[in-house]
Amino acid sequence: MARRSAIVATGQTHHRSIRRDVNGQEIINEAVTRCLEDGDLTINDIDAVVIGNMDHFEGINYVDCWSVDGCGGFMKPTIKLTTGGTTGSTLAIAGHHLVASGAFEKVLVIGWEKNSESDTTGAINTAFCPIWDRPFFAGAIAGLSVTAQSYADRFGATPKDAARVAVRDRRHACLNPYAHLRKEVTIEEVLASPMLADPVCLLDMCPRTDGACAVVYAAEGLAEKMCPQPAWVHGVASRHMFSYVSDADFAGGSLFSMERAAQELYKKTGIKEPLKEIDVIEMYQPFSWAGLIWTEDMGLCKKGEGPKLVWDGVTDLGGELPINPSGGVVSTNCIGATGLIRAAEVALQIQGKAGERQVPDVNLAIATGFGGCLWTDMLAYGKNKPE
Amino acid sequence: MSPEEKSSKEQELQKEGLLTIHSAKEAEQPFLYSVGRYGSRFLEEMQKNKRFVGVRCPKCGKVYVPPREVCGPCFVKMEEEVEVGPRATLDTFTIIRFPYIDPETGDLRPVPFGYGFFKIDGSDTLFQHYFPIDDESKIKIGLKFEPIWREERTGSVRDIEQFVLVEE
Amino acid sequence: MDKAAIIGIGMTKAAGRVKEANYAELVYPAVVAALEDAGITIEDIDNIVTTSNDFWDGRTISSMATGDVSGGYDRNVSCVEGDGAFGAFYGWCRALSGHYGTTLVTAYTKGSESVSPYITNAAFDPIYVRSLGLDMVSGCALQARRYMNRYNVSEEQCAVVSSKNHRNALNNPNAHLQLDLSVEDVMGSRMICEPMKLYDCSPVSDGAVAVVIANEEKTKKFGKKPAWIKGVSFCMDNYLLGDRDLAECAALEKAAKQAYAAAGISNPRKEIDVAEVYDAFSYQELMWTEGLGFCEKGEGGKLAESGATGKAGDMPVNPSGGLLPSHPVIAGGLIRIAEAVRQIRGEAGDMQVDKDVGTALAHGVNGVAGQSHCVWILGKE
Amino acid sequence: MSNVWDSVEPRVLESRIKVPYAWQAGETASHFLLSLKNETKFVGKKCAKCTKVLVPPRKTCPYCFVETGEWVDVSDEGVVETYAVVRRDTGILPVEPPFVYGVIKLDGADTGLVHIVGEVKPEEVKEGMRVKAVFAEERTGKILDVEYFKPV
Repeated sequence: MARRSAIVATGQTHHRSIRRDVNGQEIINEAVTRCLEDGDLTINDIDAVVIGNMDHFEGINYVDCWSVDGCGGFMKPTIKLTTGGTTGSTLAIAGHHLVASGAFEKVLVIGWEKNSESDTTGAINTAFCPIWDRPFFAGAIAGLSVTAQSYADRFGATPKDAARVAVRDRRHACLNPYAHLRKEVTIEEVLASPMLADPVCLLDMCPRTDGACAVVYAAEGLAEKMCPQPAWVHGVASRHMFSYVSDADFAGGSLFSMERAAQELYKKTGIKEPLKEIDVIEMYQPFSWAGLIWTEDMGLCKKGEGPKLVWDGVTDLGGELPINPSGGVVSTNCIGATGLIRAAEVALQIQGKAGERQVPDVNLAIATGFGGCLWTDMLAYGKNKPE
Repeated sequence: MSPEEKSSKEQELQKEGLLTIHSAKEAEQPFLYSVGRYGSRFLEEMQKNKRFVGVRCPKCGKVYVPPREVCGPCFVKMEEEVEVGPRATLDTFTIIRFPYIDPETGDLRPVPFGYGFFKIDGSDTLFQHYFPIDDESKIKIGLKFEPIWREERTGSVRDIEQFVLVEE
Repeated sequence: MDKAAIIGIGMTKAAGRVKEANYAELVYPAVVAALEDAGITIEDIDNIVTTSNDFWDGRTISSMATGDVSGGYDRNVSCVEGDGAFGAFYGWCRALSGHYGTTLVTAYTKGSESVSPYITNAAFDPIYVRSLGLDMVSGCALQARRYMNRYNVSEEQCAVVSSKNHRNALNNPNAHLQLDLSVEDVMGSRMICEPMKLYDCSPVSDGAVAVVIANEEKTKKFGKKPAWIKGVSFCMDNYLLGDRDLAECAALEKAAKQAYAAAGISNPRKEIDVAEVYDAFSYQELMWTEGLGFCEKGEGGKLAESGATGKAGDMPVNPSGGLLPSHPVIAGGLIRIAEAVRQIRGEAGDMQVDKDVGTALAHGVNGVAGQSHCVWILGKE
Repeated sequence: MSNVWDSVEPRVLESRIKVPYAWQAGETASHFLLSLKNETKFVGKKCAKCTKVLVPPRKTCPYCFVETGEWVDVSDEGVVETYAVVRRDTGILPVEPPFVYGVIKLDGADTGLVHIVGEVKPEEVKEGMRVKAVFAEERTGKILDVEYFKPV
């Protein structure tokens, strides 16, 4: 019984660099409780729980089983999904499929991470092939920096162009009470911050965060009754196309998986002119440079024109197509939650509940996920029930 | 934070009623990762003959280095061995300047180091390795590099010390 | 739920150590076999669910290793972490979500690459439990003792299960251990963690499995020999062992009840013709047969002793041998599904049970001491 | 054509994952562990809804999914609910085998605590046996601040 589904409730923690007052299960519970409150629900209303994180950040095996006290999965169907950085978006896609299939009416989806509990780069390195990749790789920062280097080489984009993206997202974050880093920065400050891996500086990069996010998906027929404005799923697409870091063709820095996912998503949802038709994007953009490159890969502008799009203010709050009104990933990155926060944030935008970071009249919004071996997930949500 | 600072910080927090549970210092999970037949052949050729071998996809013609069994895009088994390199073109690179824990040792990895993706001549995939950074200004995408082999080779990617610029 | 079926299965021979293959090379033959079995090519697959576990694989984002060999390049793909039966559940949902028609589900573990107590110790709470050194074996031994004490189940009754399943495995060319074990052999094996002896415990194996799940339309198009999915349910109990009544399997009872309701089964003992259950330890098959309603609570031992769960019995359980002789951890539940499919098709060779199989049950478990259970009912019609 | 890949001696990379972890216990577990450390005392949390006393304590009741209420002191004595005798050395054990794990329900608690049962021959441990906590001399705020439980 293929049917439509929508996000009807969202909740997230106030994200911080370290939450000593709560353990893992308790930080999960905080997001779940807020989500249920948002939807005026109790745990008894929930048919199934989907949870995810990246195991080696906290060193807990069978996290679904461990999480019960916090996630509310006691005597319920509970399942875990993990795909690295894309975990959160993978979860958002799973929540939709579980409802769309007819298996469940209401599904609670949870992404979380306590990145303070390990060395983020050390743990990320374990994701990669121990024989070919792991001896050299230096985590996400390395993988992203080489992408930026390649892009800069091909199109002449500069660190200053990238810094403009960091400035945008960090300004947006000041409007989001949940964001981890809430401090405006200047282009000069970004450029003067310590070099992590050329050409990427500290303020170009996402932080590591303790946080959790939860959303509830409901089936059509029910969703309309549960909240005044459900955020309807219009389409989903995933491309997890590489198994080794060295498979990536960095030529030009383009994110091939995003090009392919965007093509599929636009085809499925009938989007022909993304810049005009999409009202807001929450992009899993883990560093500033991606805010240049991936706008191109999403087809918002031509190759090499990302910097112009950003400098023209098109992607600022108040611009034609705001990107990351929440402050995005450079302001908050609790990795297993990050992709789901993108989905929750666009749901808030569609519901008109985004407070100071609200974009006016959001009809169609995109959430993306990034992670793994340069992988992409994309989800389209809309105000109206899809055809 | 130094271990002393860390410990005094934790005593402070204990007074506030907040504990941190640490994994044992020596805690580790041992693994015996199988290299697989294709990868083993590559390591053997490096170790014995200082030679790079790859495998060519019978469908799309792409040459994979290191070799592997299946071409992902074509979903076919590959068998044709191809000798490649040893010279390589720098496809992209960075210089890692931030310290992080090497998950294999549990210790901080020394920085900075040059980290490059090399397209070995004749191959269509990239090969990661180190390069020297005594003169950073010389490093450019598209330049030719070659491997420096270790005298004592054990059958690991570390049998190559690093890739160095070919002085034309 | 709309109709869907399993239209293809593929398995590797499980072994103690497949040294010549990395993860990808282990999984690829299973995928090729499943596609061939379904009579389709990778082009007919429109989405993929891989199943893996970051700890067993020794890498976080374990799904990376087997993406290409599962046909994941440029296709919609996802990854469930946990037992393969749970991965297949998500694959089934995707096939019915309206987005896709055919899901390829893969699962594997190379137990030989890690040290299992280290891996399963990480399943225990790092704040309250982990430093005590528990692992899957000792955690399950606490459950075994509780269950055996409450219901007067004897070690001999557990040994009956182990002997039966090891001997069943002699008919299964894919099984890891091929041992002709008597009850006395099991009883005489060395004590690992009382009350469990060596042959009360499954080995940790290397193995891979793949299945193709299709919606009704695609099943009709491709499915030469579909096993229809009649009902699937899963359920999770509490986490800390001290929070649970370890002598009972409430989560399994609930999952079974829901799966039976979906499949229209009111008397499982009569209506289910064969069951493949997750017997990582011998006591578990007894507990699970009770939880699945094949007998009354506490009667699992007597059921096994009566011979009813034998290949020729009226309620055959694990004719493939189950996990006791062959346990590639994460693949365990998905192999149970694949074996149930073979029984339904009548293609189980020497493992084929004596009675006609119209309805088969398969079962997977996540976590320590059966914390989370997944129950599948498959049918010929 | 003979296949070069099949004739090769397969290699194995001996490696390890050695990422250090620092788990934040949070307010609830910290209070429990600090009570062990500073006062050699067990405390539990009582669920406001089902009134079960949870030891070890949780911020949320695992049964009712509501925030638990008051702290209650529980006894350092209790009953062995189930047990297992470890005979095989797994490399991660805190004491030499053979030894006994038990799930112990402390007097005043409604849930069991997993721990070690010591000062007893393994074959003499029985379900229902009464045991009492033996505290470590040096305590740092961890579950092994209780060395083991011994028969009363």
